[in-house]
Amino acid sequence: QKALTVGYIYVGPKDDFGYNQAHAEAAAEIRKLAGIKVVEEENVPETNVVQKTMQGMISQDGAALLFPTSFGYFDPHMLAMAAKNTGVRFAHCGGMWTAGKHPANTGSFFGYIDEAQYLNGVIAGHMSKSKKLGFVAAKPIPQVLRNINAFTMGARSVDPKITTSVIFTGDWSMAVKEAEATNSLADQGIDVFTMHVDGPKVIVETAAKRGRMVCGYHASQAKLAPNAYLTGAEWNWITAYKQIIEAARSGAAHPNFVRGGLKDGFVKTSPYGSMVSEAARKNADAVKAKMMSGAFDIFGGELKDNTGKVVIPKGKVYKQTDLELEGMNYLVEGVIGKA
Amino acid sequence: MDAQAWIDVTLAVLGGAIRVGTPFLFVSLGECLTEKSGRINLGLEGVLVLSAMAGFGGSYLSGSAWIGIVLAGCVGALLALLHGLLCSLDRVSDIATGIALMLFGSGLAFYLGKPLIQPQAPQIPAFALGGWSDSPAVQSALTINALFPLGVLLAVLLHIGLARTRWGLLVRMVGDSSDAARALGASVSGVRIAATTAGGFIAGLGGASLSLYYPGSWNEGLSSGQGLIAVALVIFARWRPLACLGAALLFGGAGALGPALQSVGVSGYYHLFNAVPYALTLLILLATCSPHRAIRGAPAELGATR
Amino acid sequence: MTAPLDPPDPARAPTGALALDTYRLTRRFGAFTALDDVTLTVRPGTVHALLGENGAGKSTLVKCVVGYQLPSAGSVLIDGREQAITSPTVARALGIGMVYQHFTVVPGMTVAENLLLARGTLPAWIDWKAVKRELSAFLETTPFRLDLDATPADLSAGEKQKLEILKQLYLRPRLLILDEPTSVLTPQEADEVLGALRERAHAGDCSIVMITHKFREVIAYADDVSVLRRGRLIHTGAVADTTPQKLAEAMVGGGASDELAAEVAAEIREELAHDMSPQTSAAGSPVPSGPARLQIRGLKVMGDRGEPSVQDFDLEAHAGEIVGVAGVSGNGQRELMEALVGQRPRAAGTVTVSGEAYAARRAQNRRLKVRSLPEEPLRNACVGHLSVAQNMALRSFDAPEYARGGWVRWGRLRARARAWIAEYGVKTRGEDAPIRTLSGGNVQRAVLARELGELADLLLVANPVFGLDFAAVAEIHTRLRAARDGGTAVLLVSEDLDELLALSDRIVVMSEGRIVFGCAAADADRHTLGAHMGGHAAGHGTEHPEAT
Amino acid sequence: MPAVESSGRWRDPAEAVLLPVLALLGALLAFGVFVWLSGQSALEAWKLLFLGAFGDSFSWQNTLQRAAPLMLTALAVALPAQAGLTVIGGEGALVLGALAAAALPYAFPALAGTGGTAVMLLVGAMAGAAWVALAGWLRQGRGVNETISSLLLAYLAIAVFKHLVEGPLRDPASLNKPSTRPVAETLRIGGMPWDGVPTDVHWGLAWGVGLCVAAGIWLSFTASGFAMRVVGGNLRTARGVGLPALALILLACGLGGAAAGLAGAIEVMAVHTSANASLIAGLGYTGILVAFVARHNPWAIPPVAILFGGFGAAGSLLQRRLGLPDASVLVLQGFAFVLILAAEAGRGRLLAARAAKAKATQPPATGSSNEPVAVAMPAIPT
Ligand SMILES: Nc1ncnc2c1ncn2[C@@H]1O[C@H](COP(=O)(O)OP(=O)(O)OP(=O)(O)O)[C@@H](O)[C@H]1O
Ligand SMILES: Nc1ncnc2c1ncn2[C@@H]1O[C@H](COP(=O)(O)OP(=O)(O)OP(=O)(O)O)[C@@H](O)[C@H]1O
Ligand SMILES: [Mg+2]
Ligand SMILES: [Mg+2]
Repeated sequence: QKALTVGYIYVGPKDDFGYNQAHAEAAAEIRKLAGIKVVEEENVPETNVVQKTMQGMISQDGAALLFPTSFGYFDPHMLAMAAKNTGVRFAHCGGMWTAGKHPANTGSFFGYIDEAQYLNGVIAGHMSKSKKLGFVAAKPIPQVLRNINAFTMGARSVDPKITTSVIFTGDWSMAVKEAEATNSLADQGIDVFTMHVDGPKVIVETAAKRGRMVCGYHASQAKLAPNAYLTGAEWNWITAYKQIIEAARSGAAHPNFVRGGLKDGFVKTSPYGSMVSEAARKNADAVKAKMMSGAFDIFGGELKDNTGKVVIPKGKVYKQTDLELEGMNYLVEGVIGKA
Repeated sequence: MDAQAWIDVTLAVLGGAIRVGTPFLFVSLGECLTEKSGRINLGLEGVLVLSAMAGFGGSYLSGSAWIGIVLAGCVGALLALLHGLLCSLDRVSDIATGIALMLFGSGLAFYLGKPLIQPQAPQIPAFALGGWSDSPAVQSALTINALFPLGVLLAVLLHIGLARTRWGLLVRMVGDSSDAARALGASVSGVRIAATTAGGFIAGLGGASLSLYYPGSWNEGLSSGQGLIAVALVIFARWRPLACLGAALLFGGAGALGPALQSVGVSGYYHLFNAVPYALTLLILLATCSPHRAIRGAPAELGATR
Repeated sequence: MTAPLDPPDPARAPTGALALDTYRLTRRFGAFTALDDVTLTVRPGTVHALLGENGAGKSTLVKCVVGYQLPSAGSVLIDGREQAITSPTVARALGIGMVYQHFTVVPGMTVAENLLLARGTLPAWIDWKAVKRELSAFLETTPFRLDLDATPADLSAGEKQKLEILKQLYLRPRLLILDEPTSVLTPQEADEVLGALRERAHAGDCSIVMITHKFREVIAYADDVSVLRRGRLIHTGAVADTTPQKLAEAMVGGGASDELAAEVAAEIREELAHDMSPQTSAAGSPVPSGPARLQIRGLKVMGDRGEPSVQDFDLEAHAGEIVGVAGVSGNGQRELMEALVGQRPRAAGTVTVSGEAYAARRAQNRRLKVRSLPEEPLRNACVGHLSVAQNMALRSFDAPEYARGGWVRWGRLRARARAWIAEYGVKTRGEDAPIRTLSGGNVQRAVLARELGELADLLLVANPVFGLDFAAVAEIHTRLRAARDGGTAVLLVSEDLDELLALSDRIVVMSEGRIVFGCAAADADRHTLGAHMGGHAAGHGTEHPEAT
Repeated sequence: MPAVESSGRWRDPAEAVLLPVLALLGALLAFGVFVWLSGQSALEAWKLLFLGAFGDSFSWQNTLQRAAPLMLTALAVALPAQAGLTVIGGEGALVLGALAAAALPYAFPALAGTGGTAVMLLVGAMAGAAWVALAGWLRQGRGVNETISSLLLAYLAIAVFKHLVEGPLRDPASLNKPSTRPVAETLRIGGMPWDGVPTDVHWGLAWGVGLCVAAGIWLSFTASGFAMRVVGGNLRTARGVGLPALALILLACGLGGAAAGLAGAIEVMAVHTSANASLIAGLGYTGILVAFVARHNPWAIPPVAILFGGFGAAGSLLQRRLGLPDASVLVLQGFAFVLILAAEAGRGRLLAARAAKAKATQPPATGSSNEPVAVAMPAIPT
């Protein structure tokens, strides 16, 4: 059997302790599989350069399946390449593949990491003394807002007085701004941090330096701050990769819309840090068990946003798979900041 | 915004002035020394990045942040030496060389720094001078990294050194009139190369402050143009080392404004708030410059800057 | 390198005038020999004048002596002993000081710093209090007064020159070389400086070598004189044994054409005549009264540091006259010229050309036929890296006959450039050579061709012969006179009083940005003009020239 | 020391080509050593460099596509440089050009067809022109160093761009990649055909090459272009001969900015289909490198841009085949740039042997009669 060549494209460095690393680690696992050849390219900008990278992987390396992993690759770059290379499969991370609108040889996969962020929130809610949490985020886009909301709701399930202050840095990777955001929040008495930027390393280290606690994101940053790291929301991309690669190998239809949460093994949580209290662990484990059984929904009515407007009416409950959630454009009650 | 929020923002800006301003301080002092000798070094951006990488690597491999700092300085000096040597060739423009070195320095740093993105390195210690207060904002504003006092000392030393040491007078003479320097038997390119190299060493310390204190790790987005902005800071400091200190603090403080405002709940417009330092710099330059005369204090040999 | 070097200790250092000998000194620049086998003796305790045309090699000779340039062959003997003077530092250690032809003060440093730097051997740490005390004490011993805390930017050209000399005197040199030290001084200042220096020499403190173009100074102050021509030593001997005419002939040489020799002799006679017997000779033709071509009213211009450098300036120039503007360099002449030709904004006042408000715009220049010959043409009237042809085209590349529909007809322009190169005798490798590869005189000729190639109504000229040799000077002067005779109004700004006296119909004196004196050239007298140039005469504006 | 005078007319252009080529070879050599030191085969790296950049039609398309915007952003540096200004803020003009083009349909929803495309390109160009001209005006009118101000203005432009694109102008449908509303299909710019088949290389390349050639012709053969070079060569002279210096400088800056603004508009209309932060990919900054290596000569910009495009294309292959980090291209570019600059010092020496001979046969500058002249009076021995 001819080896299947799979191409991975990253928007930043492969070892950023964050988004790209989470993908690259899983890609390294894939590389070990028999019959699979992996080609990779990092720091590929979201311009027509990525189109050339995709085409190069196809024409020069013979790739039959591509994983463009950055949001910005989807439209128009991946779609353009998919139209030109109908025999090649494209699996995009994070995009919104829509049947009828997008070609069949393309698809998107993503994980419901807000579940893990909710659990981060539960732990944070227990551990915070000041009842003020901090969230350093890149941009107010639905995936980020969903994480901020889930984190806040997890914390407020422990104590409704808790607030989360958000700072948007405006860039996916900007070390000095991330550090400055962390410090500003720490100055406000915030004592537990989490984040949604490409490389959380700087935020974790800065928070730890300030003597604050932190919940990780993307990958485990536990070893960066063993005494401050409570837990973390991690990707487990290998699950999605394997599904998509298996289909390609067996010639089955390209899985166009792949999603999954904790129970599907798409995301996972970092092991609890030693300082996490017994009560916190118990509470979080209980919620996690419900999530694993499919009996827990994060977003249900009545839910108000932080301007007091009802965003989910009473009685309405959204399943994780509901597409409305992928277009979230509000911050829930308890979040200080503007979407 | 209530009164408390104003106080918080002010404190954050003051604290940020030192935190964010430290690399600017070193780079602008390095640039100031270089320009005093009549040469401009846009390559300090490359110096900053390369020395941040080297400092981090040095600290990581040796286990001592101080060794990292020294290494950062030396690597900065080496790259600046290359600038000095290239510029003393005939027909080689210092602006073009600076841009080339920006590229070369970052390229080398990114390439050699790949294995350093992951590890953690021993950090530069900080002095907590805010123990008397129980406000975290005051405490953090008064947590001063060990490099900052060194930078202040350097500014003072440069100030004194330029005014009352043999080397200082020599550097200023070469920067003001190469003819005069030649007539007195001084080696113009020798002095310039030395000043450029020393400037690179100082800027290298700024690199160390980035990777070994704030934000305190090595990655490819670590410097976002600090080395280039330093050139602007030197102009509005009018080539005075002590004013460079002020300029760096001002710029650092302005950089802390955006996040500080968001942390007290002033959201929105963050892209614009983040650009305040640049707007401020431009405004100050506008106020400093005049179309009809050279800026007082500008080294006369510095054709490129007015 | 790091050991603190002590300042020269007057008590211990050997003192007394040095003897200087050069032995077969030669210096080549590429294939060109600037200094050819020169063997010269300077007796200790004397003032030795060095004469020669521009480019004769005078500066090269003394630069070789102080180690600023290294000789290609030959040697330098100090007090009879051969010395390898490889850099100005070595020369300084031997007690040799030099005032260069061009200013070498550092503009951004104070007078005190400049003086200290000149000492060469600075202590690693400078105790300014002690240094200033020492400097003040030193100033007491000299005839000059300067503010130690002033920067050269605040000094006039004359004061800068004094600073240059002070820098050297501070070292207590035993041999002092001065390269054209009086070119920016008024005659009175020159007398003061040279008198003081001669006194030192005759007291046995030092020997003095002085390069000058002024016979008057040679006759009045030098003991010995040497003449260089094309790098060779043509004459050397006591001043008492020679005459200015003989010196001039030595400078120009018997090989020169008769016409040129006559021209030169006339120039020298004129200079000496003005010196020796005031108010005897008149220059130029009687003042004509053609239509006013240039009218300047209440002009005010700001200098580089934002200070007014020209103010309340009124002047008129009529068709067919040359109006000379005299003044010590640095009194606003440069700013005046720049403001007139459009290189500097005017702060107030009006400038009218042939009755039309003049803004120095291109179309206006062409219509009103205004042309200019600025000083330092390579810096002010050329683009160095462009070719001779392109530079010659600067006035007309967009004129109808040379540009069609916005396209430049380079063929025509090059043909005209070739013609001009031949007519004006520009020495160049071709019309395509970058103009900066030409010698200074040839750059001047190229610009002259461009500006005088078509007859002008108004010609603005500044220091047109600065740094040129006799032949070039004579030629340019002839062309200026011809233009005047053809009806052109010429405004001639010059620091060279002799040139003004020789060319102008009317002379005004500029001091501190104003006109302080004016008279017909026929009535001009060197000493009166000099007094006004130095600002020593009666109050500003009392003898205003516009009475004519 | 005296500069060596050139004699043959062929020498200058020959040297101008030969020196950078030698420098480039030196850079490749240095890069080979660098690769070899990090444990890879230098031969393999060289081979891949060539293959990736110019190996086949795909590589050529890759290279040309990358080169296209660089030609325009390089003009944004080169044109002001011809007028004597060192402007490094092309990135700002580019993002504003993109913003203006993408925002235009908000104001005029009826835009369509070729006419609409032309209007959008024009508006993009004008936005870029205004921004760089502002830097030029700050220099001439206010005395602010244009290198610094253009850099600061670029940061400000980027901030405004992000603010508008991710705020007021954001298309609510652009969920996780905040963007403006997509440009209508009829307004977009497509690929250029080759042998009747459309390629990946969009019409931006034609714009790039076309404008570089136009700029070259303008500077060399027209009165206004020549006037601008005079202004850039010597401002004092230009003023002295009555040229409208301020207007010409603003024109040069405006045209340069227009090129970068056009690049931004083309990026929106040919590549991104809307304006968003992905546009800010450093094209303006790479344009600076291209312009400096081309020594601000518009004729030299296309080949240099293609070279830089080739570096990028090859870097992609180096990563995939040899596993070299992406930064290896930066290192190679760094070597190339530094050596090309250093080679400039060799100008006039490379072919010096001939020059020396030529010079020796030239008459001395000071005159032709060099025979000894009679001494006019007896020299007095001392
Ligand atoms: N660095 C140099 N390179 C080439 N030629 C030079 C250089 N310096 C001087 N020359 C040439 O050597 C000759 C002698 O120059 P020098 O400066 O000694 O003349 P000078 O007698 O001092 O003239 P002036 O009266 O103008 O000062 C001139 O032809 C000059 O052009
Ligand atoms: N930048 C340059 N490049 C090449 N050659 C040059 C350059 N500058 C000067 N030269 C050459 O050096 C020689 C000396 O030039 P310089 O201007 O000193 O001449 P000069 O003797 O003073 O002549 P003139 O009396 O005409 O001013 C000339 O032959 C000139 O062509
Ligand atoms: Mg001389
Ligand atoms: Mg000359």
